[in-house]
Amino acid sequence: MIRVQQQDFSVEHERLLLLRPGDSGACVTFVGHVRRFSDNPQATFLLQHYPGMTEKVLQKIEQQAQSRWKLDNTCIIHRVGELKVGEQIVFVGVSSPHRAEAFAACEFMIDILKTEAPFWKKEGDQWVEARDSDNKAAEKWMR
Amino acid sequence: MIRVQQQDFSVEHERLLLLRPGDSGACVTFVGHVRRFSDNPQATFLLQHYPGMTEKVLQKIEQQAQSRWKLDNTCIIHRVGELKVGEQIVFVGVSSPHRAEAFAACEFMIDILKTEAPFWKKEGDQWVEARDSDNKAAEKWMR
Amino acid sequence: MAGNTISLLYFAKLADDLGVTNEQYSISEKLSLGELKLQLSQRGEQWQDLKAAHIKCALNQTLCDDNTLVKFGDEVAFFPPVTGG
Amino acid sequence: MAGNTISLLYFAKLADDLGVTNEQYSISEKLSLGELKLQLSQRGEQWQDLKAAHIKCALNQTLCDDNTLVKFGDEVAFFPPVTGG
Repeated sequence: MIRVQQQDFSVEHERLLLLRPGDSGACVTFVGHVRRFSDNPQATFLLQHYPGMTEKVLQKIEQQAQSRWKLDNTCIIHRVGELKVGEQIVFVGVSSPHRAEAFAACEFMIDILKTEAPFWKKEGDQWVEARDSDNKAAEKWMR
Repeated sequence: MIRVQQQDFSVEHERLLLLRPGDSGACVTFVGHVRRFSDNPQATFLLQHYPGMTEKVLQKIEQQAQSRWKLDNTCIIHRVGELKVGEQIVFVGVSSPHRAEAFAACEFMIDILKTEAPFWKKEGDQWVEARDSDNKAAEKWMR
Repeated sequence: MAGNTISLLYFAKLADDLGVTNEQYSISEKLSLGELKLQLSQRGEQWQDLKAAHIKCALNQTLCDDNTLVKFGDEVAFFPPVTGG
Repeated sequence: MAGNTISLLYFAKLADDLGVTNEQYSISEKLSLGELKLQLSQRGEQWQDLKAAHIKCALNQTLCDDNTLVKFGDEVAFFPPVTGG
């Protein structure tokens, strides 16, 4: 399940939806938060995206994870619009029979999202520059 | 923070305690659940432990993770006693500035817990046998 | 007129620099994405950015390269490297 | 008596097989864990298990090997490979 939305989300609600009681032995979640980027507490943080393409890319990422590992359920939620420091930006959750698959799939999904999903962050007046460490993180899944 | 307890825990409560708003850009959690092990829905699942040693080992695992990666906070909670299918057994949570550290530390802590913390599972009449895949998972952190 | 136009979209810093987020653009016939970039880059100095290696292109919401053919009704997006998550 | 005893603990399947979870055990002087195992294994067939390679020992709640010395007042635990998490 993927969602792109302005409003906040409940991590616990989404996490519980992932579980198949009796089957899911493992549930791994990742939540990304807005970090402090300025001394000005009023500084705004903006997430722009490419509507339509975003959803396509997130769906593809989910399908790739599900075909690569034995998983019960997966979920990606990404917020857009104005956010404040500390707020939740993104949720990636995976349930699976065993933990190794859940960890791998969860990290895979956020790593690929970071380099392929058309979102762009603006901190105050500054568009955030892409980080080489994100490209390296994504590349490790291609080996 | 580590805890060994009979009662259930709130994942969301524990997760929120991990976050340092503005600093923590990433929060990764693992929750382990009781899988179905019998056709008998009344079958009991028991977790025995070695009181005292358990806490020592969990604290050492936390310290090792904190010295190995740059983390904001860590938490390990493990339940003991009788549990039902689907119930939460264990929580491992990590917050950190960046996600790679949070993923690595979270997986490290549960992998080492699985091979070093003195807990033993009994499914119905059967004590669960140690899995070689758990030893392999722990060994990958020694390389 | 709609019959021989394509939609152009620009995002993030690129949109700010060019001062436009979307437009309808007339083409006389099928052309490659590389040719389209060449045409647009002749609009002025800022538009040279479109040819920069780090600027990505999507045709109908799928990443593509300069050899891809663009035809009437297509949606072409230009954007800098993504930074979500 | 407490002055020359040690505490022995047994867990999980090992405790079930031996029919005991804990006991006070008298020793005449310091001995190695290997020597302690040898003494206990003479109690009967089931007790041979203590010498099995997969059975782990903890001295005062820290894993240790057969060379470790055990002294009055120590807590020695025997258990099978752990299976928590």
